[in-house]
Amino acid sequence: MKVILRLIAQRIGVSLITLLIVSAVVFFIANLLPGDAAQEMLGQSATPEAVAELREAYGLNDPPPVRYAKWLGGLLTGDAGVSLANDRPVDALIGERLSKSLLLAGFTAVLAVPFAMVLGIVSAMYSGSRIDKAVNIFTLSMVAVPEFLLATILVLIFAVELNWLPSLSYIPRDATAYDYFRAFAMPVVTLCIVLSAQMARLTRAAVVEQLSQPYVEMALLKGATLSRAVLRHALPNAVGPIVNAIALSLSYLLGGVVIVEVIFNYPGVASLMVDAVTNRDMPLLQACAMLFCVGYLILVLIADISAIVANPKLRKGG
Amino acid sequence: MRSQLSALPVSGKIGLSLVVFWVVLAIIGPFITPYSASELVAYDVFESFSGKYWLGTDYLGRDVLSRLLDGARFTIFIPLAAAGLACATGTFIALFAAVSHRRTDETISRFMDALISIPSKIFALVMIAAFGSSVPILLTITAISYMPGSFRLARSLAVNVANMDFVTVARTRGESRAYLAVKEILPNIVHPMLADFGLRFVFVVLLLSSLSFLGLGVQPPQADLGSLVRENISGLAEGAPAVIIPAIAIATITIAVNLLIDSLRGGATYSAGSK
Amino acid sequence: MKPEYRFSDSRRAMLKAMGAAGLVTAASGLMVPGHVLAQTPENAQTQTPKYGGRIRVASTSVSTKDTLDPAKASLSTDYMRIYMLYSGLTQFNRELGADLSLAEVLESDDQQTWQITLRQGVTFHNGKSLTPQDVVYSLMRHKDPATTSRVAPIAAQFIDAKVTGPNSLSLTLASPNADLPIILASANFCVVAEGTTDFTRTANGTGPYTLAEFSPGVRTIARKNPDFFKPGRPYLDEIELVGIADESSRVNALLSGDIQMALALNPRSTKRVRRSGNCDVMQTESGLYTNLIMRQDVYPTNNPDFVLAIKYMMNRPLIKRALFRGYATIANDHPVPPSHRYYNADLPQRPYDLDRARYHLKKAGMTGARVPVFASPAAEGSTDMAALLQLAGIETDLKLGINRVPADGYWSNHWMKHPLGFGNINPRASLDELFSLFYKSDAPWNESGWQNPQFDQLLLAARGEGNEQVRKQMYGDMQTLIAEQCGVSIPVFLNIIDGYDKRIKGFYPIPTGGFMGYSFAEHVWLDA
Amino acid sequence: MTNHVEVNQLRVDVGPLESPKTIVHDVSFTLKRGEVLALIGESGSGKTTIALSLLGYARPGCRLSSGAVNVGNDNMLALNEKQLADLRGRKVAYVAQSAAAAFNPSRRIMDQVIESALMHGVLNREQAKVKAVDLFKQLALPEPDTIGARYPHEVSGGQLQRLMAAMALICEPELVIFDEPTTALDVTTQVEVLKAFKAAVKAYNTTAVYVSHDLAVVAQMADRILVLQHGKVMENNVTSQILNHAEHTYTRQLLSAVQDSDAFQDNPKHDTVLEVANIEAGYGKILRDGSVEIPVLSDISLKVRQGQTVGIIGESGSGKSTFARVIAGLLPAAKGYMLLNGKELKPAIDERSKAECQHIQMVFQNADTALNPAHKVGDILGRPLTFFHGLTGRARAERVAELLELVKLPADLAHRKCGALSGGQKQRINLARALAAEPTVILCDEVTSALDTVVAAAILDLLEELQQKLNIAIVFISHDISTVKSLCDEVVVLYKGKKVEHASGKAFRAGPYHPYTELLVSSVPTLDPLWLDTKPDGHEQTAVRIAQNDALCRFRNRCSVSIQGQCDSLPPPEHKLPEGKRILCHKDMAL
Repeated sequence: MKVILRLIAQRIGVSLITLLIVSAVVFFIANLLPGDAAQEMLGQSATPEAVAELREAYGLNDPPPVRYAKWLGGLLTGDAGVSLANDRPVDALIGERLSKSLLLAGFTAVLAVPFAMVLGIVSAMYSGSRIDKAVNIFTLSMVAVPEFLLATILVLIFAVELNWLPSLSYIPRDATAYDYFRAFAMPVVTLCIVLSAQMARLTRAAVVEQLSQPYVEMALLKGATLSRAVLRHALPNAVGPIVNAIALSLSYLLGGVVIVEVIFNYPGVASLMVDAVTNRDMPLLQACAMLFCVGYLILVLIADISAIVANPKLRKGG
Repeated sequence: MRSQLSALPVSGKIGLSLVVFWVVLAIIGPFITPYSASELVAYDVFESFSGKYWLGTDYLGRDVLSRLLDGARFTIFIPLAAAGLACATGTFIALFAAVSHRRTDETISRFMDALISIPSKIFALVMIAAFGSSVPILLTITAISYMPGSFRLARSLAVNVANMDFVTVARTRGESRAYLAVKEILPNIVHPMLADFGLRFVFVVLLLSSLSFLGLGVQPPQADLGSLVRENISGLAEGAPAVIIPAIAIATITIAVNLLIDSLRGGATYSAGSK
Repeated sequence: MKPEYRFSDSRRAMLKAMGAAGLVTAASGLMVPGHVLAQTPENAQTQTPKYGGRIRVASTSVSTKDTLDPAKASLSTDYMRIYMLYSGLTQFNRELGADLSLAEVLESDDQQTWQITLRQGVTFHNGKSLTPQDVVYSLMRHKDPATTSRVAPIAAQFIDAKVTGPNSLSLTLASPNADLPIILASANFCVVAEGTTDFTRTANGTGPYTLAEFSPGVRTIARKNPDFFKPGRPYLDEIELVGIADESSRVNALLSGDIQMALALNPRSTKRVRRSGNCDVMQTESGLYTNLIMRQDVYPTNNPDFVLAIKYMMNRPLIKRALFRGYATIANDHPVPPSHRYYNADLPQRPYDLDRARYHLKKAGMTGARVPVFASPAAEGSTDMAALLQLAGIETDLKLGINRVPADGYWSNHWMKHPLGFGNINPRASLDELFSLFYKSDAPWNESGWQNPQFDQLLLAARGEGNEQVRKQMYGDMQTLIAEQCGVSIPVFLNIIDGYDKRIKGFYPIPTGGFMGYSFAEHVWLDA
Repeated sequence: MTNHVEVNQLRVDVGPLESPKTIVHDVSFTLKRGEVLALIGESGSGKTTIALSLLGYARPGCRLSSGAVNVGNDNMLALNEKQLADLRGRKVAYVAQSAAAAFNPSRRIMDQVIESALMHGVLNREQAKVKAVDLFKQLALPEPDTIGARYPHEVSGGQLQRLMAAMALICEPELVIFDEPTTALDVTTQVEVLKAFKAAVKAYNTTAVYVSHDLAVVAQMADRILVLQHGKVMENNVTSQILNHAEHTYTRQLLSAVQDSDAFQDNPKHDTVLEVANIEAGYGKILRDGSVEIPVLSDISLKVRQGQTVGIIGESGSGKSTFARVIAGLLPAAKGYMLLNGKELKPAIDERSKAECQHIQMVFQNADTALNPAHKVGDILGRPLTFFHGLTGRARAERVAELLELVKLPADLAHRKCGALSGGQKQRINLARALAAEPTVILCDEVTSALDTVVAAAILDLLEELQQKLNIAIVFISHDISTVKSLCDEVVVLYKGKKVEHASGKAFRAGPYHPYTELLVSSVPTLDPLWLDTKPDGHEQTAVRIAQNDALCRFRNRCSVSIQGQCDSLPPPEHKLPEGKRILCHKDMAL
């Protein structure tokens, strides 16, 4: 326990540095973008004067470093700023979307992780066998299909032809569990297919590596069945790398799901960030970047913690 | 070489032959197109297979086969180059980190974390909006977005190897850091990095097709296979070959590369990762 | 992001002598209280409208830029939203004319000072009743930079507006403009309550629907406004307005019944929609066009022969057929669609003629030259047009290199900034507005930087000209000038294709945009 | 009485079915109930493979192709996986070579010990735990009631090995297989473990198969010995016969390798090449007084003379390997100084000149990890040549050939990668690489401990020969006292980082000894089968954290002769004995 607390403590410190880097990087590349919020706002009705006025209003006339400093200062005082595109506070804007994104991510994770692990473990247990090869081909073909194609096919089949599921993921107010199921079925399946393959393959690798360890042979020689040797002996020691792989894959679920959000018209944070880019809405863009980074760091942290919990040596802080 | 070939398992041989097939096609493709890839040859769009247009026609009535032959090279060579670049840079930075002092190592790792956490699609969106979409830019973007991943792997491997006696021996000899990294460590992490390269390749292929979905792909009238799928997606309902064939092409390429890499990895007797 | 949504959407309406609505000519300037049209839309011949029901409507744009402020409205979704929640002094009709809406009388003797009398007993959603002050405020706020109005350039001609009575006001223009009624019909000029400055969450209009929910970039839900000033309107209980950027998703949503109306479909999708049985498409022939811009202030595009060559290299039939599957109207390198009553029919159609193209290229000394052309998804069909032009170039030995740049930032960073590039211009109801915005020498968006004094004189003259025949003649000549000399090539006009569930009744095309120029809300009803 | 175990014409193959390579050739032997059979042979002789076949188990890639393996009335080769699983652990149990690796690091010891009992439903959890604790007691494990609650990494190697035995015995199997169970242990620990095993086997009248390469150990355990080479049976006979009337040449080699060759000739004295004075080194941060947080070595001094061998001896944890690292500069000393050829030698490698690096070369214990598997032998040997002497091309190739010849390896090895080589060959290359630098001092860290007896003996001979030829100084670090005895001109005995004894080779061979040295010497098994039974009990090393600069004798709580009120209160005095022998102890050394 002590170890974990210490880890968390030092991680938070490190994470702050990472976040700083991210914000700087994002701010830098976003400044490469042609045009600015003022122009985007006024579009073609942008007379030079009008643009100038708006720039002043947005404080876009300050040199970039100053703007960055201001933004950072604001953030430190807990103020993420106001969206330039629509004068709402950024945190409110993100808040609405984040809950939705987390919901989608959550459902996907719940489905994808066990699925992937089962695939990985099974193919590890029978590594080299037909099953293994079959799973291998299966997982490969799963990654090999562009997700937008996958999603469209699903829509065509289940929404357009069979009319079982809605083609858009809207959650009606006062939605029942069934509504949720209908709304999420297709996006979740799409994402699962995209993610599972990677996790399954890494799970397999991790377990196979453990299977070559003497203690697994020992378990077999104690009369343990193969499945017992794998599940009770090998798996606990493979947890480290597995959770790491899972963490990396899941980090995709926040920022990576633009396409799914577009196709199913699901209002998540990814498309919000795209919006922020097109509107040159720096405060929003920055906030999103921060968000994704935090999400990533948290996932990695969780991974490391569970690795520690799984490994008594690390647990004791040895 | 020959012996290595025969040593490959069946899956490996299949993979190899497919890879070779595609690479060859990518090279000679543009020269053997039955029609000009950008010419509107047919009035009917989304035609199915026919003697005239073997793979049918696309949404503008262009010959799909010609488009395919012409587009393959983008889906082969950009990812090859990008994945190669990503793995190479990732590996070398990782080696550098592994043999440097803890502080340097830390800083690099933090920076990489930062890079990883920026969604690649959005990164691409920004970069292309800023610099326009050209093959070099696409290459750079994809390479940058997948480099940190390779770095993570390479570093963990390198750190393992760095603690092994033969590296210590070299250190007691007073060898330079560069020598330790390149001559002693690198050869022992090459195999797992190769496997990694295969995965990166797939990722880049898919990222490219995702980009084409967002309208950020290669410049028309050229189109990588992903763009072909995307621009003909409306033909999916009537099951037009224009959308199905490129999709299958992408699938075979990615699967082939991985089958090959997997079988190579299987052949690799020594992996520092497992020590 | 398509300019079709970015441009001020004020439309030109023909002030027809004895127009279908029996209006008095604009010369006499008097308009009788406009009675509402669309009693008999073609897709609902004899049926009497039913009440109730809720529908979901999908537009093409979804962005955090969504706004409730008429002045800021810039995307199709915005226009629909605004027309749901607000109403203007006038509104468009199917003949591209303007009927009166909030205004009861809108008259002028000199087309410069207009007298406006408001309809009685109109109330805002919050119960406040409509006053001239509200209108004055709504008109003049566009001139305030803080409003960041999309129609500021147009509003610039409002010199002064003052209240002249309990429910009347007068509006003075900088110069005569017979098209004011049409200009006022645009969404941006809808009337808001006096003093309203915060539009982030609430919309207090006089429109047929009241705001129930608004989340930018997600959706807008509007409920029936029981106190709507038009008797018996509206019909639906609730409209949910969403944006679906991806066309194929939009079609799929329509076909799977998740939405009942889908704006702006791809011509390639019409077959599927029709085949489905329960859905259909409506075509709106409009003045919307995607054009090739040849800057007149830089080499080589400033060479008139080069310009002509390019115009001859435009394979219009092929573009109409292949790119738009026939859902387009062949254009003649000027922005006036054949359907327009000022259309110059005597002007011979420019053919696809590579020999003449070669001749002019040779004359321009451009044979074998290499020129980059900028296209973008932002300008509908431009990339494919460029591809076709490139092919023609191969024939005529002109090497055109296509630069496809992302839609993002196209309008601020590429449009009009390259010697050879594409633009995409929305239907303008008023030829005067269209010409003054895009072709006058000092036009704010003189795409090709075309300087032609003769054209400018004609334009000014036409503005004050009362006589229809003379006016038509003048506009005819202007079209000729553009077609012959201007540095833009306009191959075709794009038809707007909307998909809808067959149970949706009561609407008809208005050439200014999809779904009745986005103003469907108060007209449609659900036959279920 | 019928045979309990019968192995008949057993053949084991590896590789593809079509072109198999046979690693065990038609081996047959029998065992009566309660007998202990030893399988002895060098690695690759197939002894482990045969042992595993008694569980009907073949390592991945291997196949039990033909023959019969009967345990009781089951033919292990005829049973299917399920039936085998039922027998394994219950009827036939296995004790693996490295307990550290064979215990699952992430599960508590008790769970693993009783697992087979539960799996086979022999006992319920409660009974099993009670039984386990009994076994712990029998096997003389400390804190038998609580040790089960620990994790494998929390107990010492010797204890793990015995816990492994408990794990094997929990179901009271008819047959137990010990696979080199003590190879990884210190001599002093080995004694204890062997005792425990012997007692346990007797107690349960278990039939046992004991796999080892160490004849002396086997002599203590086995009733019969079966000598293997290249998968063939060389000799199979009762222990006494093998020890006294060995017929087969290979058996004789084994025997001769054990008897320590006292044929030692003093090297002529030379001038000092390396001097180490009052070294203190360790880990953690440096404290104000210059000492380190966790000291490993304190106040070590010695001189290394040209052409001579200095032996450093001690158990694991004595800090002997650390000492090598200090000299090599890998772990900079915190205190003290070093002189190389009279000139000061900087503590840290980074501060040392190329020449200084060249003069001190290190030979690592484990050649498998010390040679880069990705490099060709030629490159491994060539690099120092290029690095130190700028040799390239032909010159370099020729020198490499010379070096290979020097270590008695065929020249064509230069083009092979070292992965395929045998342990002995690797160790020779490992040595040759050090020589390539033409150093003045070689640090040999446990160079033989990973090798089979015979091979090890050969390496040692080579080492001596080379020293004669090249006249280099060797620091020979080892836990094997007999080797040190036979090899070294000077011996330093370390205990927990402190020097307890320092003597010339001659004086060392003569004794008397420090009690600790005494213990080490007496712990080395001899070929006398009765040796083990006559050993007094319990001086196994217990992990005691060294208190800061504690000057008292660190061996006192293990010492059989420690004197109350002296050893635990005063620092041990230094006895100077004839021939410059020095011992730090309170015991009166005069007698």
